[in-house]
Amino acid sequence: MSSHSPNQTHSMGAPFKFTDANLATYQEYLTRYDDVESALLPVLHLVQEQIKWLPQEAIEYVSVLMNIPEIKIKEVISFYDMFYDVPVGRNMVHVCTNITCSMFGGREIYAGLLKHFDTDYLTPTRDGRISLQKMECLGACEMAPCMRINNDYVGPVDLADAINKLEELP
Amino acid sequence: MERIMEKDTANYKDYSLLSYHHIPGVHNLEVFERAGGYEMMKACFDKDPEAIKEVVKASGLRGRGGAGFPTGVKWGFFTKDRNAQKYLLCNADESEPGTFKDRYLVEKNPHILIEGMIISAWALGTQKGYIYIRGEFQQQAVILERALKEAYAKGYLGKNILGKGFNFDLYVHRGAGAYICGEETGMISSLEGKKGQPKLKPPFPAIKGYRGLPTMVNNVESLAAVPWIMRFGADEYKKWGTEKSAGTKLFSISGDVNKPGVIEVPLGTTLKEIIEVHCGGMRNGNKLKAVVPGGSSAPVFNHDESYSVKMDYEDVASKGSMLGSGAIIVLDETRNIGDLMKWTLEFYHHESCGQCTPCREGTGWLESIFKRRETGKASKADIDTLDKTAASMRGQTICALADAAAMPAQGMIKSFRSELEAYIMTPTNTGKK
Amino acid sequence: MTEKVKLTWNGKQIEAVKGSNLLQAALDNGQEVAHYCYHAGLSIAGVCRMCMVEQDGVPRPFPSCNATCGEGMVIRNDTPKIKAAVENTLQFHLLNHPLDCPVCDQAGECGLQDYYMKHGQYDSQMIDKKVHKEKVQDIGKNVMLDAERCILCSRCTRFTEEVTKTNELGILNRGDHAEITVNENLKNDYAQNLVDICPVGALTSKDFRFKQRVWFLEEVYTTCIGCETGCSVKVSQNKNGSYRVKPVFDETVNGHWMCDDGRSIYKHVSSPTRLQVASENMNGLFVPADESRVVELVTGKKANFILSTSLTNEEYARFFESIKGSKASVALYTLPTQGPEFDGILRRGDKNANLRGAQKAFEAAGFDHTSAGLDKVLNAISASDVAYVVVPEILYNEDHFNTLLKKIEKASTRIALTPGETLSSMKVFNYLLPVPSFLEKEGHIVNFQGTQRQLNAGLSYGETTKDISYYGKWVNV
Amino acid sequence: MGERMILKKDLYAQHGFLKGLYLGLKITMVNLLSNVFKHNRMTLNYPEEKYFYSDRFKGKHVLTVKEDGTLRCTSCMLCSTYCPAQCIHIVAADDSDKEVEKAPVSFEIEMLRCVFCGFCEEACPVDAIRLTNEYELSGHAEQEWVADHYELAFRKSLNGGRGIQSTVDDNDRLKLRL
Repeated sequence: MSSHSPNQTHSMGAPFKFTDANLATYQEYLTRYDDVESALLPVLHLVQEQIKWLPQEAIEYVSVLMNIPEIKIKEVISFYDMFYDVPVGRNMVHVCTNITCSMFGGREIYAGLLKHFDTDYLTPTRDGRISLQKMECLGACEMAPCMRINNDYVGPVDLADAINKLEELP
Repeated sequence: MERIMEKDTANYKDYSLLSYHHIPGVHNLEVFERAGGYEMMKACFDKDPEAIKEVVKASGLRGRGGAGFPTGVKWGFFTKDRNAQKYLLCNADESEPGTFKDRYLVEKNPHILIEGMIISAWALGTQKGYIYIRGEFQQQAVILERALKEAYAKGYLGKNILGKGFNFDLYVHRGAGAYICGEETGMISSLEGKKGQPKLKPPFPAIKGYRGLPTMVNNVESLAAVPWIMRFGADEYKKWGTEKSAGTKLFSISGDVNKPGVIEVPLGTTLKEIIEVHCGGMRNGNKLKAVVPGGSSAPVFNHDESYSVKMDYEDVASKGSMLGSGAIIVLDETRNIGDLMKWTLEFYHHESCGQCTPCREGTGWLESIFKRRETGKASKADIDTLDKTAASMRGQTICALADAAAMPAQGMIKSFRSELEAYIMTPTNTGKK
Repeated sequence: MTEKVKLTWNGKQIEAVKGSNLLQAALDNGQEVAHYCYHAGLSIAGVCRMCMVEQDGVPRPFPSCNATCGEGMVIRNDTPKIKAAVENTLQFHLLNHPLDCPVCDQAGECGLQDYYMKHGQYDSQMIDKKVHKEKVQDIGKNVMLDAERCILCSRCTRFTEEVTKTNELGILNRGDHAEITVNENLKNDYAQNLVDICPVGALTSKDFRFKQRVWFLEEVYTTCIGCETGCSVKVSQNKNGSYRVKPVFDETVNGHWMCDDGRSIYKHVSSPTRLQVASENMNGLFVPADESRVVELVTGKKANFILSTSLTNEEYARFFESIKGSKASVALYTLPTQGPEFDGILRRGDKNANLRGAQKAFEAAGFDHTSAGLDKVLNAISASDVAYVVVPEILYNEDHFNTLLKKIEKASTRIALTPGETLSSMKVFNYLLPVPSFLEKEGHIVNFQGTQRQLNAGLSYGETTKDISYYGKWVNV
Repeated sequence: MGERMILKKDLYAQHGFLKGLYLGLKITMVNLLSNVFKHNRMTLNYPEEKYFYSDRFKGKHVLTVKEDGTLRCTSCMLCSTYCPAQCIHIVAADDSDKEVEKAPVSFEIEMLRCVFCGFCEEACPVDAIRLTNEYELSGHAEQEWVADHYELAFRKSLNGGRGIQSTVDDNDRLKLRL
């Protein structure tokens, strides 16, 4: 869920199109479900795999591709935390701030990271490398405080660890 | 490796769900099968589906997702028309704060779930199934996809399974980060490619679910318990646990204990035993202050309650809380209940789907009331307002999220009122973020 | 066919169709049930949580909008439990409401105001910062959106999804940041219905915006004359003029809705350019004239009447009665078809409100109502004749009408009987005579289904309008 | 009809009409003499001398202004709704400022109809209309008795034409908007 005015749409300034491989994946997705709409979440994940976020162009593309009204896609994007309709960095970092992680300093780590990288919720760092997102429970409380760097869970971490790990990211 | 070749079944008797977990590489179908996996699936195809349902019903297995509704009874509501189009959904969207048992189960042994789902599908006569896994569990989804591929290659999934004329397709569906998708109708909405907003009940999913067709939604743990029950029978399963809470349960323990993690113990095990024996006691030898016994939506237990409670559905409920998903968060004396309250309320504010008014506005307001200290407007009466507001949210909404937000708030107020009063009267300088 | 069941509502016996909506059954039986999200013309959302009821034998209260009537149900919504629940839920509805009733057009007919008076908790505990959303958004098609006032009942999104199937509106974000959002702009032809179904002031009409407070208005229930559908409508008016048209539920014709075109049919009635008295053309300028001069002018001349299709059955009858025995010739001007024949919801391409009634009246009086008949009359007009044209009330295609006017130019005396405002093309006429508009007369019209539709008279804005038969009588003077 | 009516029958019976006349004249004479010889007279040399009524007096209306000098009135029409004399006529329109949203383009009070009851003041939710202690109302023609919003808000007597500023409730309302 991105925290901007819902009327703003973000453009990436170029038309969007699935790569051939992804188009094939899309066709494969369609075989899994009994209707096209059900494939929306996987398709949006696929778009994000390709270009990290969901610009207006991608929404229009998916809308035409799947014959789903644009507003329905926007509703879905705004509803889920892991769909981004704002530009994000190359690496997505989720910091858990739920109960157990907060007990062990998850919030301090998040605040510390924001300060260290001089950025804000979801805003990519100036080099476009990292976007930080504060998340509710990541489901890894045994490794509290934990983080999710791209698709990998790391934890327990402290701020210094976390900064080191993020600095290593491409 | 030797032991595995011998079909080491010793662990079956100690665990139902984690019985394969000591075997290295059990996430590979080959290893799993050598250890006795998929045997029950093959055996079940010769059984009458209704008989399977009966066994599950007799076992007293209760839904492990949180509500604890008997799985067998739920299956009984499902249409018996085997030709009708219907779905089996596995709820792997475990997003209740403190819970990570399903992740652990799926990560270590995806095949036990798949086997359980195939048996359940046979019993229920569903042709298609989806494992709805939360979006954050990308790696676990990959593990599942791989396991599914193996099962397809073996002919355990797909058309005409093992020549029995039974078709069952199983797919992984990734969520995208919304707590409410853990609610069964929310999950169905999400699977339909919509916002994951819960649907009005009635009609229940068993009658009208995914795409308006009968849909059975079960938790990972419930489905994964099915093969064991089929192997050893309902009576054997009932030997575990208490009369009304049969079997074993996975508990995810986190917080101030020495060994946080997932354990499988029979229901009815005391919380004291879980903490002291299975989790190696309190961290740094600190005194226990409070325990969240069933995920963040369960009211907290104070020190005394924690040491006297037995972890089964009835005993926890009789002490004013709920077993929920079995997520135990342990807090020691150094922790402030105010912080716990703040985090809990923030969580529910963030996760309310925004559909029903009491929940949409209420969750936000609970947080605002509790955070009045940040704007210097707090007063002791706020705790009463909070209590009253929380009470007025309960039972008013489509799903249980409003209750889930209100119950812990009320629970904490009941057990730790003076501490919360002190907390909200302490001004902070964190007014601006 | 429909099986009736008896159920008890707050101790009173009510009867309803088996399996019908419980909330609707209660409302139909005159029971009060607070509700926002339920609308009989839309699907059930069950999100406002206001219509909670208790049933004997059911442990938890449930929303009545999601229940169906069954035999012997014992329902209550006046128990302390339900009353408290409604009060609390209303409190949540109002929690982040901006309370800008002074500037809100909905004030006076607002669901929040109404229920606050009934179920309000009058001591506010809300001292926290409210959630703010975007105000004053023009979302097209004369609809204004104020997201802050919205209670997210989702009626509007369901309307665009289910009725118009255009999907312009959606609810973005979740929790208390959820907000009605328009994708681009509204593009359907039924957008103004959104204003009607919005139970609060979130969607208001740009046309009606700030014109009047609703409590200054009275409603006249009548029938739309915009096309042959003949939707049941009500027009809000006061002595200063008419202000808006809203649909009235009519199961047989329009259901709950009406089209946007019909929303502007009132405009000529109280327009400043409305013809008030008989007027004479003085070099292109119409100035009030003495009626007796007109009578003098037409006396003894052959009269040719060209009637419109927007008169009532009664007017046709009175008119033909008035010219009985004269040699006047009468023809019917039919409006051309506009747009598709039927747009699938309500609107029809045939814009003749009472074509069927006119045809019947013509046949009864022995006149030809076909276009051939019109041509015949037009061709027969000689320079010494008088040509009377009853100007159609709602004129979509002025060019088509102008071609008609071209043809009557050869008559020396050309008189328009007009209820509407004076069009630029009316310079053709020597005299304009005022007749009542559809809002100022009682009568019936026959719609496309052949059913009689009632027209009712509201306030009159024309000073000296006379029935068409009054002018018809002049032929026998 | 025409029946004789004697109020103080006993007085009349004892003294006849002269006693009453005397008592009446006594009051007149006392006042006359005290006005001639003392200086606490009730009458003023109007218009050279004027009364100053308290602020509670219900006299000519004023429309208050905001800090930026624009009218506070949001044209909610509550005053014109409650006005028993129906003498308030407001025409509203969109305001370019979205925070204001609605503002009057014309606000007129028919002074000849006004009964100075003060209901408008009480109905106003934003303290936009008040009754002042101005009581001098005069005019030559009917038009002069219709006060428009320039007259009501910016007449000379109100801070030299700058109007009366009101910030009542502003802080309370803005606090919630922070």
